[in-house]
Amino acid sequence: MFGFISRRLVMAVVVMFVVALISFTLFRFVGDPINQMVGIETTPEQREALRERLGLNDPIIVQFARFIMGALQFDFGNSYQFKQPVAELIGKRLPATLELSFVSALFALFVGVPMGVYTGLNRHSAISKLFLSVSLIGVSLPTFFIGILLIFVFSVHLQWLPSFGRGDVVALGGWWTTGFLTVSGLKALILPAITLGLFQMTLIMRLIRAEMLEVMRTDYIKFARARGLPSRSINFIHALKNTMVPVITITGLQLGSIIAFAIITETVFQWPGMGLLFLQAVQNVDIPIMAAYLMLTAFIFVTINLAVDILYVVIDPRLRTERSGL
Amino acid sequence: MRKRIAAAAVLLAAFTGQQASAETLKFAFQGTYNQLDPYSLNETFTLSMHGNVYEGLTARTPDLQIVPGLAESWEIIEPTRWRFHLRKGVKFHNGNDFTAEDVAFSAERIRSEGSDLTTRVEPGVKVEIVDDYTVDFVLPSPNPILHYEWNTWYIMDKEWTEANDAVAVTSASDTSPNHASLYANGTGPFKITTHEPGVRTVFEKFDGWWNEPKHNLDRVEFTPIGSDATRVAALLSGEMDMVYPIPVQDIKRVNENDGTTALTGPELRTIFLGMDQRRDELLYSDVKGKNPFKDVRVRKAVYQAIDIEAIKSKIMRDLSTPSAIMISPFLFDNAEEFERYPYDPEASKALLAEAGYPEGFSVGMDCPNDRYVNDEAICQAVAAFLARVGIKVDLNAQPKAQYFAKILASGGYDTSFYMLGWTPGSFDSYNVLLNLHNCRDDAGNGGPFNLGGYCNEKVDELTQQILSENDPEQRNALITEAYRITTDEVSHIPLHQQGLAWGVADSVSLEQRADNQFDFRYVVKN
Amino acid sequence: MSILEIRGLTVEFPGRKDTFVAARDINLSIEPGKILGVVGESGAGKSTVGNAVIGLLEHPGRLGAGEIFVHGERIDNLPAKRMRELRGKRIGMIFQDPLTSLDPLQTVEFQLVETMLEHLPISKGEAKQRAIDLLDQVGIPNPAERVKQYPHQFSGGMRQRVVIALALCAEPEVVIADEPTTALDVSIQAQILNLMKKLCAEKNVAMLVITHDMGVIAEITDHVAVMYRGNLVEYGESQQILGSPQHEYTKSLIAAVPRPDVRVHRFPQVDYIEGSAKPFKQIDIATHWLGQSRDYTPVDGALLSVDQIDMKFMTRNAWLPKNRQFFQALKKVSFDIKPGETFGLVGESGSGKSTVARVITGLYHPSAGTVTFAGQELTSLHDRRQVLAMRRQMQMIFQDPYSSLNARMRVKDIVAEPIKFHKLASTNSECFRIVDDLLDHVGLGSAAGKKYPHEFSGGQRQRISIARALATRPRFLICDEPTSALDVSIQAQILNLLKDLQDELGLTMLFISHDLAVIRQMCNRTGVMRFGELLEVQETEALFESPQADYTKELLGLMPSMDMLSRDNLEEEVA
Amino acid sequence: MTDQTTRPEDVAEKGRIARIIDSDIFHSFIRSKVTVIAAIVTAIFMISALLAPWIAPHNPFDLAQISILDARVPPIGMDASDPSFLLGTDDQGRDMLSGILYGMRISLAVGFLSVAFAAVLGIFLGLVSGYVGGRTDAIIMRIAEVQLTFPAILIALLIDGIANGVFGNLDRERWAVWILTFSIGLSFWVQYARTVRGSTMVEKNKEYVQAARVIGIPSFIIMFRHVLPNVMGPVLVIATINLALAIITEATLSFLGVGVPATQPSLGTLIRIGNDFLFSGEWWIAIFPGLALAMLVLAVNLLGDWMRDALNPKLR
Repeated sequence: MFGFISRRLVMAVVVMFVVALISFTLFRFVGDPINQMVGIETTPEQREALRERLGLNDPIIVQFARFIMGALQFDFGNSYQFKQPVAELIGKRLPATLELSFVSALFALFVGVPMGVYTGLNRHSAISKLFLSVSLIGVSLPTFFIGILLIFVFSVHLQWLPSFGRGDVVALGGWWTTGFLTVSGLKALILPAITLGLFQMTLIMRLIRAEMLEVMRTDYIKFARARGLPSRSINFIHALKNTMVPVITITGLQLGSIIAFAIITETVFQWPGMGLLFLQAVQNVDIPIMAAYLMLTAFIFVTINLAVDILYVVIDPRLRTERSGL
Repeated sequence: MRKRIAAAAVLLAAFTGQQASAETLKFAFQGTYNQLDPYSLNETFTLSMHGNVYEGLTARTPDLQIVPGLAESWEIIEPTRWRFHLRKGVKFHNGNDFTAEDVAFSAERIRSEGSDLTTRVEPGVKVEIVDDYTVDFVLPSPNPILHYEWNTWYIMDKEWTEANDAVAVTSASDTSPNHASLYANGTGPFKITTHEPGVRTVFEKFDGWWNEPKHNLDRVEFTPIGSDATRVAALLSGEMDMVYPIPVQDIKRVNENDGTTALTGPELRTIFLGMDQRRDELLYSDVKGKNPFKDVRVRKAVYQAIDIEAIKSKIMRDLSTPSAIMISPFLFDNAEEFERYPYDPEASKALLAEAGYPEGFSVGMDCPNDRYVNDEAICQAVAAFLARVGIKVDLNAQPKAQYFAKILASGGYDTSFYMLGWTPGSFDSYNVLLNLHNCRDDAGNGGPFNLGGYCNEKVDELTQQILSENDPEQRNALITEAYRITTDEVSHIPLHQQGLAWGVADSVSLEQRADNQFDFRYVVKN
Repeated sequence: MSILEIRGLTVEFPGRKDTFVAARDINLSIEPGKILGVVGESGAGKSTVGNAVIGLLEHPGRLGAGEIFVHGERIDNLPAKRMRELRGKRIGMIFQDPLTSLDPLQTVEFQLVETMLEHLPISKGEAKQRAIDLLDQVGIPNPAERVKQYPHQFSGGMRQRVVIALALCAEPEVVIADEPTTALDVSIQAQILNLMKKLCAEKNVAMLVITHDMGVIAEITDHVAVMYRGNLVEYGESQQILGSPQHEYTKSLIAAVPRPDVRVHRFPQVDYIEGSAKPFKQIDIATHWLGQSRDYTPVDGALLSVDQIDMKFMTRNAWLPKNRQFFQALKKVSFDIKPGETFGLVGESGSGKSTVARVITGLYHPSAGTVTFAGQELTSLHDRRQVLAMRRQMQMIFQDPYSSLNARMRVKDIVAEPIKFHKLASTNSECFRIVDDLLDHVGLGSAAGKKYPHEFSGGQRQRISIARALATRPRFLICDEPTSALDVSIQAQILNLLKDLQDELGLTMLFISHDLAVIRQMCNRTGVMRFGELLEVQETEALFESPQADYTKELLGLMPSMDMLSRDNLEEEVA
Repeated sequence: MTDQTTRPEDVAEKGRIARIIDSDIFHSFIRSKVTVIAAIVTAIFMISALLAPWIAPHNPFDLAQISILDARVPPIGMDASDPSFLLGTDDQGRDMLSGILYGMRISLAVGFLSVAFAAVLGIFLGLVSGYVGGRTDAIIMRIAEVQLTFPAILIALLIDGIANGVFGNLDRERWAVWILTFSIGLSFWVQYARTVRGSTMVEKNKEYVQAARVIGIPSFIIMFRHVLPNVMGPVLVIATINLALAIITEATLSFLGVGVPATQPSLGTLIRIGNDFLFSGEWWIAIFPGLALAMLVLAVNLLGDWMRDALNPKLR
């Protein structure tokens, strides 16, 4: 187990290094940061001087080496726009994104899994077909449009829920802020979380359904029936648990993409998270933020992958012994 | 556990409730308020926010008249020596007194490396402290508009800046954050208590302000909301007291909504089209070997093909002022003397035929899509109008980051036909003529924002005369002469001054400034 | 009195166009402590009967008519809930594949206790104790420890014991075993059959064993029912039916079973069997392409010799060579095959016999040792043209007729591929003429060429495989379990075909099988393999008469006795 | 157990079409009403998109035909509507109906092209990875893993930026579709590669592949002639679902400002433009393209759903 985790960790580092390298090579082409850092009246000489001071004229390899050296010490430089250390900026935005992602993942799981189980078990029922078709609406419209429509209905018309932001947040410790502890914070979570989770919910539901359909045809389910076990036990103890391995893989990947999709949702709802920060960074060619964000995304992804692998082992006893045995 | 959370929520509600009972203004803008160093970025919104915290020697009233600010009065002792008498009894937010030392210090700092506002105080200007409340500025040559932009030259506290090791202007190349970019210490009516860049900024009333407040606010909360729809929704749903800008199409909706009104008015920025007249062959065109825009007839044909009134009514929903010259009529007294060339597609076609392009030609057009009001829609409309006279426009609309990177000097003026907006920072035509009309070389020396490379030496000459002419009448005549030449030669195609549209809750009254700056000093909330 | 009684059972599967009757008017009964065998080939409807009894017919199957009684109580019309309570409690079921019958994510104890608690009025503690007792009864050593383990930690045979324990844990009166030993090796099969027989007597349950294997019937059943295409064709005491079958189908079925004790020249042509080879255009081998231009160099001595072959598979990769783990599939295997002979390799699963075939054909590269074919050492051959020339001379027929043909290609393209690839025909039309002839010759008819493999049955597909193998005009043919996936009657035809081809074309063959009876029918000499080692090589007859290795003796001893089977219709070969 | 194979000689030669109509798949298709409706909707949309230049009342891409004076005409049935603009016009005076028809063309083009690109790339890499195995497999799968760290939106944002940077003199009208195709395709290939790799690893151990190897056929040919056709089933399903996803992704990207240019709008661009007019009462500018997009994507997804079940041999 130790060897397994350490192997994954080494790979994680390699993946992150590659991500850093690729993203860094790409940044060269996304635009000139200088234009966003100075007013329009700044003369070309002044711009050139600033470029020189920022080291933007150095060979790309030198810039990359500088970046890696910094990154190793968790120093991603200063944001061009905000004149603040990037690590600090992202640190402040992280809780917002993680809370939003967490809630929308919960939404996706707690709605998606039961619906998936139901439609998998009752393949031909009318309700299943209804679930399947209705859930598709979530993937049939672009996220931003769904968000705007929700705002239009629930904020502007009904005035039930806020249209933007996190509401009141409470600081926990020195570095975390949470919207879970206030009424306005919880209300503010609802629309963005639904917008963000809708897509994943549909995916998870369909995945569970497909896996359930397959598992229900396996010999061990037939054998469980032949032993006269009640359907509750067959469906949930035997079938659902066996669908979990593929479901965890995809859900893991989806969690990663929730964080990426948060870019859109955060923009629509002005959610003060990393995605919003990143999009602003792209618009303003704020290279340090972009680099740090991509590294963080890669890190989160790699961590999720690792967690998924460990979860496999927890769920599937076959993986536990194959390592020690044989 | 549950009980405890409930208790916390009640406590919190009580806490926020208490705050709400004081007059709090919540407002949103489309962009972010990034950092607090008053000399780091020369950009309207940033300066506007700084202006509620810091003050300059001069100030501008809501109708943009120059009035005394931290200087009670000033006089031109000799053509090259200006004397400023400073206001007494002014205190910074940290309690320090405002003195001539601070002015001299600020003058040095704003000219230092890393400042984006170095033009506020030219390098040749000497600052002489006469006494604690008198400062002399000695100029290398006469300059009648020396103080025009000094309302945004914010005076900083020397002692505070030095104590916090923030003498150097905040620059992106710094490895550690500059104190002045995270905290503010001005003399203005508000102090910043919380600043989370990109998330929110909280301003609180400064009780020690030297002036009698006209506002009744205790607290101002600013949130950036980038998405137009969300911003409007936040106003309509009552979550915001004021948001700006409002997309022109939503003005009606904001007015129809109970409890909100759209405040509209003309803005100072002039939107115009420019054409590359410098290269011998256009970068993006099917015309090879020559540059059609070098021919004034072609430029005029483009001008007359555009129906500015249609753009005004259909795209701008009447919230624009078609302009015949490159500056707002508010900033130039003789503006009425100029008239636009009439919209006349037939004349346009005739001009093109005369110039040797009876079948028209194709040209690539660069356009921002997130910079000006309806910028992309205007460009599309222009493309459609030009299509009817035979000029095929390949439109390349991009976000401002890529757009400016391409068309400005740093991008090698990589454009053939572009849209740009210009507000002269000094509110004066000299700025317009110098930046947009003076000849330039390939590196941008001369008129740095004369992207098309229009060049007429007479205009350059007039520009220099305007700079040093102290007599207003004479000066206006010179400016008129310059504009007359550029208009005749169709150096640019001015389109309009775009309109301002702020959405305001009916419980709030405020003053809308034509330069789109939001001054908390005049906000009253009931 | 009988515990299980089936009267007039008819099972229907309504289809889109017509209703398929899987079982028609079946009448059976079993007494306690007795075993009833239901035997038949694929499609006979024997599993349908079992599923109908336990009430788990596959969608859209339904009972068309008939009644089922357990202990006199009618059960076929019970509501679903009552039926569920009955399953496991009164009727237990054992499935074919022990590897897939157990939930891989739950311990054996969990599955046993769960089932018992559902049906028996006992506490959890008692159930756990019973679980251990049960494992002990089905012959699992260390039951207290193993009960905590997961299914994957048991071997195939042990898992089938667990399945049996599960089927019996709630003390049912009737147990249905659907092909309980088909997926197991011979030695394990014998143990499981013995166990079933023993438990049946001890617990006094009535057992219904569904199988295609006459050996199993002969070994454990008291009564037997023979099914053919949904009909019960013969039913009575096993001794009686196997010894002197009355029905034509039963007769031909019994005649087609390969005997370990008798060597026949040809299997009797069986009526009643579909897809049998009808005479198509006969080819005169002497003048035909197949027999022509056999430009192979003649050899003296062995055509093929395998010398000291080792084969290792990496089971775990690692950066450091010392951390890598290997599985030794072959250990120093050596043998020779003489021109024209059929050499047999016999062994249980995992013995490495198929690996030998794959090493010879070059699919695997041996870790050590050499393979020499017609005087040419293959393992060191690198020139591509020479390799191809060798490949052309040896071909292989695979075990699984369903996966050995590319489902996306037409039959004629499948057979033509080797001809085209080796450029054995000068024109396209010649090539397809040859393909037509080949298909005729293996008994399919040239019309078959236009179809896709899924339109054929298993036996027919195996004929296509043979045609494809012949298409390179090989002199050496490897048959890797060519009939183990086929019904006995089809197996008999394919074995006949192989024998004919060998006679006509003078082929040399390597014949691999787990079935000693088949080996005895096909091979001149035979080697016995176990755990990657070749234990002994002998003339086949000698091997059966006087085995040398202990393992060979054990294998021979475990074979189900076929003594009681009728010997009518057999033309014994004079050795 | 119900092995009902007919004798080869008994099977009369049936026409291909007759066989398709007789097949189980076709039958399951006809039986599912939702699927039939989805197929009809998809077909109508695709055909009308294909025929847009002939059936659309106006050409929304020809700027000379657009008059801004026609801007924001409401759809038929509302006050101030104009019969020549059935579904009204947008802020530029473009006929919405024509805009939707032409926009659908672009959306479908981006969808199909990016799916094709992703499928070709993914299938090739998956095949090689699964068939060759070993180090090649490890490298390709690591690349796939890195690729997965960059979600579609990020990739597209970056690639669009790069395309602008590298080809500064980019004619967006001509290239936008290709850039989008490339960036969306690039983010989808992993799924194909993984699926194909999985199936290939199963297929390569099947005996028909070994038979081909025994004949002496080189790996490359085996991969493409034998293995490829046998792993295409799941690919088809993924491709259908991805077609829908690609169209949505394109729409999302246009929201972020990196979609196709507004002068040649796709459905997504139309929605993005219309988004600005939701509050101002000109709802038709967003709602009609939104409806068209939703119907198209829904129909394609439903088809994909059905295909997933119908092509899954385990579910029959």
